[in-house]
Amino acid sequence: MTDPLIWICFLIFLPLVGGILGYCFKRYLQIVNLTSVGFSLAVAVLLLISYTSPIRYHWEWLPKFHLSIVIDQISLLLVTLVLFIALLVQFFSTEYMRSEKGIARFYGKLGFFIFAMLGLLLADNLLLLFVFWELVGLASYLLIGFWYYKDGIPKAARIAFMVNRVADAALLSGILLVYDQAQILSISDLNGTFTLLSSLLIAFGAFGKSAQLPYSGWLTKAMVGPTPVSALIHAATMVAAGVYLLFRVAPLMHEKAMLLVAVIGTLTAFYAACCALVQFDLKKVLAYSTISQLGYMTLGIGVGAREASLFHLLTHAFFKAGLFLAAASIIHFLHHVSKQDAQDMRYMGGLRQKIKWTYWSFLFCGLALAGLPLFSGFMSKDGILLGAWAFATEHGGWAYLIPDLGLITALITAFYAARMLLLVFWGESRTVMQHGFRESARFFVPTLMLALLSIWLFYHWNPFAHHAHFFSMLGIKDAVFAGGGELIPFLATLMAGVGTVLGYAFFKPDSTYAKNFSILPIPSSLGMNMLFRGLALTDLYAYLGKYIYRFSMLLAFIDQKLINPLLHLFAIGSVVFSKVLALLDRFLVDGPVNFIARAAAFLGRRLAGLSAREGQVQFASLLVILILILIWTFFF
Amino acid sequence: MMLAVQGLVLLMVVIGCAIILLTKNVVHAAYALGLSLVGIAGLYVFLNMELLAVVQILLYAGGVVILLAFGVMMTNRLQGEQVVTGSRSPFWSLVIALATFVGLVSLFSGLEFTNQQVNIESQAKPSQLEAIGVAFLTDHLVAFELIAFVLLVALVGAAYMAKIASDD
Amino acid sequence: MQNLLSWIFLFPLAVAFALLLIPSAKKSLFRVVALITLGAQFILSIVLLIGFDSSLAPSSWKSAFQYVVKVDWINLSLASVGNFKIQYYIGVDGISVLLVALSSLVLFIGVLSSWNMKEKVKGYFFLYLLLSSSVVGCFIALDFFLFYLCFEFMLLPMFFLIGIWGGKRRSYASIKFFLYTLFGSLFILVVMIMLYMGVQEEGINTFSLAAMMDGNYLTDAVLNPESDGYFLGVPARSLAFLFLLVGFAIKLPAVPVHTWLPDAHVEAPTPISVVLAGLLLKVGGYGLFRILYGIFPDLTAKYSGLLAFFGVLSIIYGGLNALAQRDLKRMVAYSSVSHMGFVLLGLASITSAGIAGSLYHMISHGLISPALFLVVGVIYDRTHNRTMDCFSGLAGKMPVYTFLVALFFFAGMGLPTLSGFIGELMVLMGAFTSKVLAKWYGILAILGMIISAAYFIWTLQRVFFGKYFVRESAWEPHMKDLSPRELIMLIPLAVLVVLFGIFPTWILDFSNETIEFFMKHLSNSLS
Amino acid sequence: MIEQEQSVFLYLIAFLISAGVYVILNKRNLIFILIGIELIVNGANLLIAFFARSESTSNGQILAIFSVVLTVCEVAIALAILLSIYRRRQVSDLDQLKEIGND
Amino acid sequence: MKLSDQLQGIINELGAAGTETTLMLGAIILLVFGLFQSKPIFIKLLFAATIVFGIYMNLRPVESGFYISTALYLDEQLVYFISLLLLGGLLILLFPRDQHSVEFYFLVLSLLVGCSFMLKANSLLLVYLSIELVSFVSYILTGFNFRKQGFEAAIKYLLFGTLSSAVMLIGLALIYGTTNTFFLSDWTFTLFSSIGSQVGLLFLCFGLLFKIAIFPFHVWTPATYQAAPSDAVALLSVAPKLAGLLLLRRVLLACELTLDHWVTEVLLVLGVVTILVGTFGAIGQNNVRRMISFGSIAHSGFLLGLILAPSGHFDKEAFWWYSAIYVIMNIAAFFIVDQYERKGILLSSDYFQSQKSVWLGAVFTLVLVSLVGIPPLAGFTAKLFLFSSLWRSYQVDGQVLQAVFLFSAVFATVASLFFYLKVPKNIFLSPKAFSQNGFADFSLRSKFIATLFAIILLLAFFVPSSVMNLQMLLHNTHE
Repeated sequence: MTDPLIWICFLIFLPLVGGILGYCFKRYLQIVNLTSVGFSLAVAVLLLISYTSPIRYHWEWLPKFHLSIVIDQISLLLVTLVLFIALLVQFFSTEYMRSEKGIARFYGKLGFFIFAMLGLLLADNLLLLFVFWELVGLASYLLIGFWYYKDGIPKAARIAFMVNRVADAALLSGILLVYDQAQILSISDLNGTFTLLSSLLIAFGAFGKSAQLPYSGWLTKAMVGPTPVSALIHAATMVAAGVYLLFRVAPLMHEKAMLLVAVIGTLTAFYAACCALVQFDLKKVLAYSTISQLGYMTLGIGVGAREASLFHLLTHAFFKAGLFLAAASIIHFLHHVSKQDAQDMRYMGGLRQKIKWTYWSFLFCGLALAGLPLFSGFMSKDGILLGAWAFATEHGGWAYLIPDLGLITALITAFYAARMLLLVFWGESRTVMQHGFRESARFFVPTLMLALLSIWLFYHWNPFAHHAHFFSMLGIKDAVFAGGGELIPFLATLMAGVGTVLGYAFFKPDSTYAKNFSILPIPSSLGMNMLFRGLALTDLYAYLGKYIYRFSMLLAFIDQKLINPLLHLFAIGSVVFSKVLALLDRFLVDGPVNFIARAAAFLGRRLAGLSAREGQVQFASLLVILILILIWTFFF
Repeated sequence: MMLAVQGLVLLMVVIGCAIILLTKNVVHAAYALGLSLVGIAGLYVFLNMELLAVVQILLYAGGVVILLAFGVMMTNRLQGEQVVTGSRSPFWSLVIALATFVGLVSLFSGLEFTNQQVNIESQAKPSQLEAIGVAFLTDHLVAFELIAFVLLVALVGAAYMAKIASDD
Repeated sequence: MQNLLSWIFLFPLAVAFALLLIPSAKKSLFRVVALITLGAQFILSIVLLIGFDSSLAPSSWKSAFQYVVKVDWINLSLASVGNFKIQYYIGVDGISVLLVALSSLVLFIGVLSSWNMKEKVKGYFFLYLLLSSSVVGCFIALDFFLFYLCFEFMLLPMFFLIGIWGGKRRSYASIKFFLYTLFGSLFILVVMIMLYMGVQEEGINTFSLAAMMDGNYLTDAVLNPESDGYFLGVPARSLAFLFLLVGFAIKLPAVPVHTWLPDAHVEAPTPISVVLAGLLLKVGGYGLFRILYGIFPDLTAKYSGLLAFFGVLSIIYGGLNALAQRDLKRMVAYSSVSHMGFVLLGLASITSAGIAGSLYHMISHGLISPALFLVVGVIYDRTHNRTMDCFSGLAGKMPVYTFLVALFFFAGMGLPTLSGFIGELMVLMGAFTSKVLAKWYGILAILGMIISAAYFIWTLQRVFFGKYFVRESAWEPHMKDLSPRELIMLIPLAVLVVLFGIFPTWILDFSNETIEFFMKHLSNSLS
Repeated sequence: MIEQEQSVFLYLIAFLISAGVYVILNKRNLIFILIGIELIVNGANLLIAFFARSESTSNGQILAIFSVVLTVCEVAIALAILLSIYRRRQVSDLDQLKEIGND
Repeated sequence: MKLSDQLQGIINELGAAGTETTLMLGAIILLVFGLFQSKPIFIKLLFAATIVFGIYMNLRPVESGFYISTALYLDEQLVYFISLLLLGGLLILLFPRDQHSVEFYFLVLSLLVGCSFMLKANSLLLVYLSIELVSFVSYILTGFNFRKQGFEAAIKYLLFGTLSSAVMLIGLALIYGTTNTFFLSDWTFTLFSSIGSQVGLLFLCFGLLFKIAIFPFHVWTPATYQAAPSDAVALLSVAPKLAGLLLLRRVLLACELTLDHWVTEVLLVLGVVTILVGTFGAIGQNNVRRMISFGSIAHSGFLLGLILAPSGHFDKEAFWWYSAIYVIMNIAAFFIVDQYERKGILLSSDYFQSQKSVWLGAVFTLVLVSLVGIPPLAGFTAKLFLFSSLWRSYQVDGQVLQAVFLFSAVFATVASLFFYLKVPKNIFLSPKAFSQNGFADFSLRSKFIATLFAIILLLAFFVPSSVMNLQMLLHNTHE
């Protein structure tokens, strides 16, 4: 191995450099970008293949504070994944974004995102991880807000960013608490257990990026961005960052915090699956399904099946990216042929014939999502459920709810996957097509590649094998198989199968639902409506934001009307005092008399019947004499 | 006899003051002041300070009262107005004056006199004038020089002011 | 070389008086002269930085400074007070050398920003150069009297610069500024006298800050830490500490006494806002470093809770207020309040990370806030309006401008790889690892980071994104992207903000040894 | 006798001074006020004389004499000013003088 | 002792009153000269020559001690102060005058005579006499512009002053009667053990406080300063004040009062109240002269604080500094105010009319800022010395009132910014545009003189030893 720095540079900086160069030389935009990412990918693959031992590099960043980067097998694997999907997405975008004005900007931002994501994966130091964590968030913000001039988009980007920011704050607090506890932040050097507080804060930081409850609302908002971006960032890579972080720190986390992680993961998986069930917007369905799948991964880490989660991360990245790219194709197609609101499933239907390649890839990926055997999704989900089962048997009692809910979610997942598939591709088209359309190879080649990667064979020859096999195949030694018997694979298959069948029964082209689908209103019953709005989380954020804003208005009011005057009390007091003195001054030397003299004058009028005018020297003399008398009485 | 004269002189002072206190007429007040001042001069005599008494009569009773009378004439009389003045707040003035009186009396009653045992005979020194004259040129030479200058200043100032006043 | 500091300090002053000789009619000459002067000052301060030996590990404050010039200035014999000795005593250590460099940069950019000044140019540049000298003087003075002189002398030029060239309510704002600062500085004056009466150097009462920091107290001095002096029944040292705290907190400004700042900023012309935010606030922070912590190290632990409380209060209160503002400049002003809270918090932590973080934050805020005021100035120049509601979607019309605005906004909210992050991070590291502070302070301060993101991002959304719109059609022809002059001002700041965000050691290396010694100084007197 | 004489003297002095105070406070005419002040000065003079009666040196007497002389000067100046005022304003009541002040 | 020896001794010591004699003679010559020759330049020259000669006489080396039958006291410090006052008298020649009446210069010289006798007086008689002389001259000078306002102020001043001097006379009588002494030099602390003597002392102090313009004896100040001619005010605001302060200092020193004696406590409290009244009284004023006069009341309070130091800790140098700077600042301020008044600008709200005359405005600002006490102007050094001295006093004595004094002084310094800034605010920051038609710029001469004052104030800050060495300088010119 030569100097690791060179590899790191290649790995991390090349995409960024590509993005910037592309922005500067717009003529060679695509070539530069694709080449740089491709080259980077090649390096990653090379490194992965020739992997012997972790490469570690560290440098002093702040005085007496070192940052470190570790290239080990897992990070390399994920780096490869990210670069691969990124390459596909970039390729896809060459067509998809072709007519956009800001395509150079788009590629620049994308390059920046890839850079940040790679950094995040390679960072060994929690603080460095946080740095890239934030950068990834920024990139996400920038990409969501790509169409900044359109109504609503900047706002959605802001919400996504702010929700992430809140989580980041928790993460930073957690990291700094760890720093206070251990004096180091390098994950590979850390040992022992974090305190509960810091574990919780880190967990809540991770939830943010991985869109777990209560943060999950931002991911649906993020769907306003360009769809390839959604494929890369909001399906495959960035949202997995939280899971990745949890994966890295899981051995150090406090036990109770892990329990919470498991519970939150389960709940998120379940709720998001339910939400996905009632959506009309294709991207929203995918978004909720992403949330749900991330919930699975979180669950897996929580119950201790962290390798399984990582495996699910891997497989999910492929099939979900595939789904998104396919969705992008659909949207592009619809947009092209009808200029309709291109994301609403109520305008789709019957696309099977129109865009065949897309259909097939969508189908494969969808089945992987549904968790049917022979597809990657099944393998990884199986591992997680196995882990959960083992966890439940260990803890007993209520802990069984976790695998149970996981299984139910699997059913729902299959159900909505079927719904999506059927409503989009089967039956009759619900839109009038005005223009002809030919599928572009630039669209379906990447999609198809991802779809192929959802087939079991790429991971293990045995379709029922789970993550342990895959990892041991890669030579990752410490992957531990969490035993759970044969019950779980069976139940999982059953659930997925039942879900699919039920889905078909419900949403087959001639079912009542499918027939009325095009005029289906937004569900009005409270429960369904809440599901449709994703538990109204975004409204919750909005309320929160509104009240914070109101509070800030109140503070500003206080600042203007209260603090300012309070501090001006000095000024006002002295002005008042000076006015009093000025009045006194008048009594003394100039004009009207002061209180005593006025009283005297009044009495004088009464007694003498004359109009008494005010005195000046008199008053002064009076004052002197009064003071003499006062001094007199005071001292003697 | 001595006591009777003393009482008379005291009465002069008090009556003069009383008139000043009670009258509204400025001219009357000026004359009453003259009466008081002459009475005070008499008191000086009793204290064996003849020079002071003379100065008092000459300058004060003579000078000040006449000046005041002139002042009254020149200001109020010119218009043919009444030479009376209003009072402002007799009650409060009285209260404060009484307080002053009480304060001064209590102050005086607390005084310790360092020279109490001096007998009356020693007061009757004949060479008082001479002693004062010597003091003017020795102990108080500077003061003597200065008061001459002060008089000059007062003269020049008053005259100039009056001149300017009557010029326009 | 030895007189380099004096050149940096006094050259603008000399030029200022030379300016008076130029007839007022030659308007464009003044700015050229000012530019050359401050450019020279900037170059000299770069030379200063290069020549600065950052590896010098001092053993006492007396030996901690470089480029020292120590000349007797005033030597009066006052019978009862003793010899009244004031020295022209200047020098820099790792803390001040950075602030000097920052000052000369910001002042230089300030001249560029006042390039289009049209009214009363002569007076303007005269006052501006005076201000330059006194700001630099504050950072290099090692004699308390000299420091106080510069500290106070900033007021007059500033008063007029805001008052004559300011906005509508300028007279109110300038007087408020003047009064507040004078109020605070008189507290400092009292402490200065107390110290002067108690500290000796070579047997003579002295104003030397180094001697004060080294603690050369007279044995019977009220302020001698060993003698437990009382003043009006209050421990004298505590009282002096609190006086200084009030004095510098007003300048900083910390929250309950911050209200002069928004007004001063809103009314001041752009270049003056730049200098005000970039440098004058730092003088307050520097005072906390050098004087409050330098001279009263034994009390820092006792009052760290207080400092941290006001620091956190400033962070959150300032942030929330910024959120509520509609005027861009006001928002930036309140964000300054919020940021300065971090300086307080970092100092309160009494850890080397926290203290270095405070310093770093001052430097980085010294780059970011001028930039923010400059970008607000850009829009104000074009439209004479700064209300957020009047604009929307500027990104389309002015992409470069928007890019820079976004960069500085992100720097302001403490995004990693930009300099604002490092300062905040180090302060937070300090706050979290502090032995004297509860963890809540750090966590609350992190809440402040959320708030800062909220108002910056929201502003970005409202003003720069969305559909293009400006309220008055008359502005339309002016809505052009940045001119070369504006680019020359902004790009160096942007580059530095990024560089310092990535390579913090470039700055921290200068001050490492000093801060080490500072910490030793603190911990010695605390134990 | 001496005791009695002393106390009578002191009562008289107190009376003169408080009478002066009363006049100053109560009357409005400028000349009246001057008269009041004269009463106080006379009280003070009498006090000096009283103290000086038994002293071997003549310091007290000289002080009293000087004070008389100075009072005369004072009155002269006062009347000159009064005259000037009267020439211009035709008033001699203090209350009617209120030209100066803060406006 | 034989009379002839005594006279011989007096003749030998007559030089101790040389300055005053010179001034008096000069005054009389001036008066006589004025009968024949009334060209202003001659009068001015004669006036200046008298003062210069007075200074020359004054600065002959002296030994501190009592002269001329112990009527006068002299030491080096007093001599310098007398020179300072005389210099102040010389400075009023810079003021433009409309009427060059001989009497004015005669009166100014008389005032200086009175002040220098106040400084030197040792016998009660001379104390009384010199104060009265100063008072008489002040009354007359107040009315010396022969306007209604002037007479009005003069008569008020006179009535109030006469009353104060009557009170002081009672005080002198009480002291004389109870201590049986006639010279300050005979006083000891034990003499002042009786209540009568202490009250007498207080009454005597009241007479002096009237001259210094300390609350509640300050009431004459605003009216007088407002109505009197500028040059007269410039002198009246410094000379009697400093003379009164130094005399008060000597009185307190003579009777050896400690700081916790009730008389000193009363004085301290009055000092604090004066500072506050002066400062806050000024805030409400619109007329610039009244404003500055209130400011000078506050300055009286500050100076009183310097005087009331614990025994043995009187800060002579600090007092000298403050006085010297105060003289320059005040004369400069009234000079500039006079320039504005000649353009018809009396009220601070009218100062915006002069917004084009930047130069004088800037100089005025410097002078005012010096009055506030902000570096880099000499007023700051004065304040610094004041605060140092107060702190020192507090440290020595632990007297709480000293601390209160210190804080009110600091507080008043801030508050004084309020009103002193009004003028620059109106000149420079006023939004009102003023048509420049009809507003001619100030004469070069007035600008030059004002600038000179400002430069002195700046120089005195940067080279403070210059003020200290002024003493030495004056000394050396003699030899």
